[in-house]
Amino acid sequence: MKFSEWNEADWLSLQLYFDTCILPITALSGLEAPWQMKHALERLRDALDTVEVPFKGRTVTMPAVQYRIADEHLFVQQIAGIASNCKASGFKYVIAISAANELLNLSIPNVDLLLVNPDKSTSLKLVGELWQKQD
Amino acid sequence: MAQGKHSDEKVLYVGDSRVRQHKNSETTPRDYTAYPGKSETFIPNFLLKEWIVATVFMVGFMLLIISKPAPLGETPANPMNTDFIPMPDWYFLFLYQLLKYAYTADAYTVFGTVILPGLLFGALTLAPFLDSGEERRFYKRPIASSLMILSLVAVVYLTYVSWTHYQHELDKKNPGGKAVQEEKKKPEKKKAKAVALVAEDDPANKNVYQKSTCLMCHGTDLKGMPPGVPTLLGIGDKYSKEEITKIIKEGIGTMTAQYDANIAKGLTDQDLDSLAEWLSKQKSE
Amino acid sequence: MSNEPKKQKKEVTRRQFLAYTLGGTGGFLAASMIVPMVRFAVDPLLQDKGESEFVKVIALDKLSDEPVSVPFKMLQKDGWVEEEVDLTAWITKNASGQVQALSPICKHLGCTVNWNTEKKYPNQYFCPCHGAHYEKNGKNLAIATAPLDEYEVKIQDNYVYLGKLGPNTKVTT
Amino acid sequence: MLKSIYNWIDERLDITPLWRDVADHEVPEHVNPAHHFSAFVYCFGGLTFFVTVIQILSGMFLTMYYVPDIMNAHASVNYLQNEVAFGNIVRGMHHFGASLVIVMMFLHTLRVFFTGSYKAPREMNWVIGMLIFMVMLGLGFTGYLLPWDDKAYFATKVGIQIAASVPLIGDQIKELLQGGDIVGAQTISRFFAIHVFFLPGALLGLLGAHFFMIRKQGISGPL
Repeated sequence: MKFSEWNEADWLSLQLYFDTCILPITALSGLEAPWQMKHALERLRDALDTVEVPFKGRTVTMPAVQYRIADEHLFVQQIAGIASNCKASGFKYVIAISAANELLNLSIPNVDLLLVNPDKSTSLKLVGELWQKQD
Repeated sequence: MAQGKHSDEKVLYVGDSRVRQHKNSETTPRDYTAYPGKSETFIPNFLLKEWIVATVFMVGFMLLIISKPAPLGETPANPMNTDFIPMPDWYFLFLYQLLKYAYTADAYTVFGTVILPGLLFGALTLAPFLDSGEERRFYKRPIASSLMILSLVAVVYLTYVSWTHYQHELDKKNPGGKAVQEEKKKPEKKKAKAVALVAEDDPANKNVYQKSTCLMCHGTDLKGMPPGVPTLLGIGDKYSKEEITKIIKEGIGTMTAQYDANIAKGLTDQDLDSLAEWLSKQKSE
Repeated sequence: MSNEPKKQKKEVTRRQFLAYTLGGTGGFLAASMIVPMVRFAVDPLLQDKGESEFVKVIALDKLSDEPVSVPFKMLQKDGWVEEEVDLTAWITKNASGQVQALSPICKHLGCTVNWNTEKKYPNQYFCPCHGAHYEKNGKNLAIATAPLDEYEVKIQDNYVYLGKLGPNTKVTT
Repeated sequence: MLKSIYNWIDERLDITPLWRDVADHEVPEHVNPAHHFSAFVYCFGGLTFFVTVIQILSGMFLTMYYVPDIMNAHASVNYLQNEVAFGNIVRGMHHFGASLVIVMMFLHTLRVFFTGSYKAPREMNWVIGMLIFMVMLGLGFTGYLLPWDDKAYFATKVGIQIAASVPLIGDQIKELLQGGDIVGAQTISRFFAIHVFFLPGALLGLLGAHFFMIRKQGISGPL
């Protein structure tokens, strides 16, 4: 479910079922032309759909991290910080999803699974494995 | 007296005493025999003549409706649309035009909106009391008739001026007017038949196209963003493999050369060749 | 001798003739007004219903006893409100040729169930989110409180057509 | 069959005099186009009524599909005109009928004026006629907004601005017509109510009076 679909009462009663948080990363540099930004967001939405739809009952999608600071190391630290806060707030797993190919082989601490431009079958397999491994 | 139920005589009602029995009150029409000539009963004779006129009208009316569809704007009202020329319906044009003259605008608008129209409609409504003479023939009632003719001419003139001014403004806004609008509308009408993505799980698509720079503009599903960025679906109908390779190398129209950008991204010549091959297969079956 | 039949012919009086023509013109006027309006009003009855509700999805011979996941687009048209929805269905055809199309939406919290992906529950639908699992006909076995929903099925010249989504009909809880 | 039913009712309610009185009254020769064709001008009143009947009928049927709110108004008109069978015919009847009823009424007014038929004893009938004229213009004005496309919106905006320029009560009129401070959701539902209930109600009342007086006072004599 998306963060915007929750109210306090539902969250208190169903929180234990929703133990996975999805952190979308648009990773825009700001150099792109407006229509390219629109296009990047559309590709991010397609990537998110591969996880959000099949796992609607266990994942909560957070607002996206839109821009990427140039320094990669700092950027990774920023994402790791957000991920650890998500875990502190009650989520067991954090899945980061992006459509920017530059993040392909990044490893980010506190993020259990990083998916870049995933298609349906890979998402299904990887998320399934993630949950089975630690269930 | 009450009638037996089954007597076939018509039921006669007791007159209601409160209703004054008026024998021939003066308002009943004088028998038209007072006007010599051939009067005829209303139904069926005269009504038939009226309905014949109505039939002629009806045929014309239906022809008009069948030939001209009722106009409807393309989109719902857009209050922000500032360059739309507002025009009231045709029968209010004379009132609208009246406001555009020196002594009926700004300081004097009250003349244009209240006093003059008020006079016009007021006089018209009170006509029988203003022109209360016996005489009915219009040429024998010069004041009333001339006033009416004058206001008729004025109304027609105002409507005409307003309409031509509107047409003039329309032409100024988009020269060529109707003809241009028709052209603009025509191409969109025949929407391209939706062409399906061919060989979606072909390896060339998986590991070449998804990583190439083409993705940035033409999108993961090759739909692109018409009209600026063309769709690649059905591109095989337009270009052969060689032409596609040439376009990747040299670009076309607003698209710049993509060859070196893709090489920089780690794609090899062989990848680009298989990509061109795959794109040339994108045909609308 | 030849004028005998003429006399019997009923004479149409002038009044009758006028009455008939009056009826005729009146009829024409009324008809040309009312007919388009009545046709306009009864249009929902006469609108070709068929195609809007059922969607051709898959060939009958492609189905087997093993459930197949079939994606399809359903155009939901309600007057001028149109919505094209991307859906999928798990379709099985049992031995006697009966076709059942189940919705993959788990009845617990809405995840998408998959067929036979869990070693512990072979030949069953399994929901990756919280472990709910269902039998082949959609009967709920754990976590979920209701069986999987089912699409109306119509077979026409050996193609499967799917219609409205509704509660499961095959499961008798 | 019909005759026997009619007789059955007639015996009980004696309805024959009602329509017999209308049916049998003599129509003078000077209004009869068969005698001298210049008398066709006397048909405008009847034609106006005929087009009014068309307007009322087509209007009623249009309300089966039309939705008077700003989100759906244009979509519903677009739907009924293009998707529903004969939709464009019925809307065409209403749209062109509106203009034609104004034209016919105008010609009828001119005929009555130039033949001096408003002279005593028919003054009241003329005044009622003018009220009908204004009601018709009101119907035209409120009806024009309902399709809620650009043309309709801006025409109404202009119309209301003109109404607002009336001194003293101008702003109240504008507020009353708009149902708020802009031409928006309130305006369209208010105009719909005026167009479909209030003005037609007034129109039927006035037409009733108009016909009653014509029947009572008869057509004015020849010139």
